[in-house]
Amino acid sequence: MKTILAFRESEYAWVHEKFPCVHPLLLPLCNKPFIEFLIDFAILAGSSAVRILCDGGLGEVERYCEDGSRWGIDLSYASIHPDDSIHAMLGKNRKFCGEERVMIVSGFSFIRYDKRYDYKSFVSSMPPGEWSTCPGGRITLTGVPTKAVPDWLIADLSLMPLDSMTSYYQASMETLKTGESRYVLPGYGDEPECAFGRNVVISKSVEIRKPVSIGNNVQLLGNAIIGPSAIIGSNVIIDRESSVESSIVFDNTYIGEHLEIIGRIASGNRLNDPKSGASIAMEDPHLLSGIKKNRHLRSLPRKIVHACVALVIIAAFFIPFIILWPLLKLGGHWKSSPASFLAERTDETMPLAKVEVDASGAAAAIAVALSLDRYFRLFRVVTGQLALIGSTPLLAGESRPDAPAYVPAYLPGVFSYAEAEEWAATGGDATIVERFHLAHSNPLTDIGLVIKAFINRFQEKSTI
Amino acid sequence: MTITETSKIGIAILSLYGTLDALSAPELRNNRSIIDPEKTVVIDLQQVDFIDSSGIGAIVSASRQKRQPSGGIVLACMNDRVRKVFEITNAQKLFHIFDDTTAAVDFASSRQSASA
Amino acid sequence: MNNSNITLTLPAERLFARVARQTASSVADLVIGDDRHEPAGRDFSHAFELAVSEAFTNSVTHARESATPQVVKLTFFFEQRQLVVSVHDANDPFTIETPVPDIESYPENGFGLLIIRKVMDHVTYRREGNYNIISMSKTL
Amino acid sequence: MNFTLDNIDGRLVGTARLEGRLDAQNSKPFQKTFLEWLEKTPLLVFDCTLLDFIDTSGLGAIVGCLRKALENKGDLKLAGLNDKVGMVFEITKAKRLFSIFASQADAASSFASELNPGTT
Repeated sequence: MKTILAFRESEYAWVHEKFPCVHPLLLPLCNKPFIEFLIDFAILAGSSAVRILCDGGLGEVERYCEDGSRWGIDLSYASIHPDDSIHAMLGKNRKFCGEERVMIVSGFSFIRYDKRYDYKSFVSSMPPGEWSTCPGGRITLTGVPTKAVPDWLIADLSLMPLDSMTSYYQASMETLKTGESRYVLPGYGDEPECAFGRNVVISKSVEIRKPVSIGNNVQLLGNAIIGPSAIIGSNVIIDRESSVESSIVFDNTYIGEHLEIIGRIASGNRLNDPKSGASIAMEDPHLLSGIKKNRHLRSLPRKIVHACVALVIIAAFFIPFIILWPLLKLGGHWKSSPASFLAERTDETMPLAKVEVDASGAAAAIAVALSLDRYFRLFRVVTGQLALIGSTPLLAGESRPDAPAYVPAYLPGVFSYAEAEEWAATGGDATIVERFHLAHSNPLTDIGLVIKAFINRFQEKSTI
Repeated sequence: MTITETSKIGIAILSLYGTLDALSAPELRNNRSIIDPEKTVVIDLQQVDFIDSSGIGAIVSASRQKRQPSGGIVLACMNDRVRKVFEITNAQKLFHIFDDTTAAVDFASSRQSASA
Repeated sequence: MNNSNITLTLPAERLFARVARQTASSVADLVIGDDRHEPAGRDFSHAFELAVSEAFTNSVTHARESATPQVVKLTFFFEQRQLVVSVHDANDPFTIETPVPDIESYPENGFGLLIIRKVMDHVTYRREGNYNIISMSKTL
Repeated sequence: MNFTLDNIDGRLVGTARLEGRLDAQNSKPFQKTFLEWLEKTPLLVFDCTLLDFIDTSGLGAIVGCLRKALENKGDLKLAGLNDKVGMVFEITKAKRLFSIFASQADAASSFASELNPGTT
């Protein structure tokens, strides 16, 4: 059997409008893109090949689904016209359909199925024609049945239109509640109604109330309350004292402190009310924001500001450096070893010496307090390879859970934003501070943060 | 590139072989069946191993030559490479695209008789 | 082919687009290695070939009439999983920020730079002296 | 911003119509203007029908206004929040601090109904 999944741009225009960052067919439903539910269903129904038809672009869908080998089927793509009937679609894909029975799922609608039923036998015994319909969607079969319908054969199935944010919200919540038993959902853990992705950092005081679904690289900070009925995507930060209940949070979203998200869909800096359809773009980074590479990060003015400040520091610390460095080097307290770090473009690496100053003795203590161990790196700011302040440079090849492959923002710096905050020394907390500043800082705040980092390092080291 | 032209129930079928680029595009542009505004043409792209923007441009302009731009040129048997370039340029929106030449000819002939 | 440069100087004529393209495709295949049999490898190679074809054709189309024959120079290099090609010509300066053509009006031209921008990861244009240099890269 | 005083059943209620945006740019001067209104009466209504946008500074300013009204033994009520502004109030928990009404008239008359009949 073969399956055709057919869509028209007009059916999912609302998704483009409300969630412009995601291709409508990849709209997340619970913790999986919408199209995957349909592919799963096609497979349960016994398809060996699936073709996705659309009158709009399918490039992103193709990049995500590729040739279907992930599911063990042949997946192909073709284009149709907005006014093509099912008959016309079959004509355009005559070779694909061949002599086999074809199931056509058309319309932007969600199939409520249950993986425990034997859809394969069902499909092969169904007469041709419409199987199930809903406003804007239908499942049709062509060809003749190959089996007689046994008396006992039943299969639970219904279609639900995804024609608005409201229906999308309902479908997501329904999938979250009935998900694991009915659908094929990714997620780890033995706990029912609780699906977690990789690398989820949960602070101690976080409260999680089932059912919840949480994606990869999610950070939940102190006293956050998640759920009941929270669907959280990947690369999400929920800041302190905030709660997310009966809500959907899309990938790459930052939810600020002390917020209460109840019955909402948050996508980047956009907050949506699925009931009224209202949608507001927050301009205020303290509320919601999209986590992505801050455009200022790579901007020339920022690089210039960083380079100038670096030059000032280089000049100011030249004398202590020129005195202390040879002294420490001779005494064997200054150890420098070559290493390779991930560059700003994370597919590149850069050589950068690792300096360790053995802080015994007054000279070494002063050197560390003045951050002289970072002195050489300042020159890299002038050449534009490093930021003055940014992320802690990551060693190339080091597998860290917060490695930039997972994180959309990474900017190696001489100082790290984490060092500018007292509370976030290492680990998950440091990452969150870095991510926050990488998303929100600008050249001017950077100068302030560099000074803070300096003072913090100074206080820390001079008290040892 | 070589163009093999056959005809079935009054529909011209142009089968293209090889590369459709800036060098070979004029050959398609100047083809008699392409220039004829009344003629419905099916272009079979199965054997096109490379197409670039000049090739897309030639097919789009062929369509503009026709009395009915949206139906005068019907495309058939796009391979993955060709389909990707159509997808990038969004030109697939302008055409009816079939995965089988016979089906494309059936469609073209129904179009032609409807407009005649 | 780490750290080695391949430079190709071709007459600015349409005929040579194929040489440019085949070189691009061979270089890409070399870099991909065994993955060229995988769909992702084939896509990489095709994208690279397409971009080089478009850039070369663009240079040829805008080549100036002059007594001395014009040339287009291509330089390929591979570094840190990134395949880079720069296309060098002596034409008038231009901008790569062209608008996306409106498909509904059946445009014949203007797809070239759109294709380049879509299939490559990074595209930069710079003017050095009397030369245009488009540099394009794609990460494996 | 326009400010009007109405006498509702013997109580002087001031209504300010907020317009456009209330954000970091204008929240300071707004708080100053508010003090002038507060001198006239501590019973105030912000009619937000024409308020399009509010951010954390704006929200902070309105909460500040409420605090001052309460200190003066009055109250500040909000009316006519559109969906967008309403959502900002909701997610920040600020909604709980205020009495919110659908219209300015409802808000203003609520001051009158709060009167204890025995004291006047």
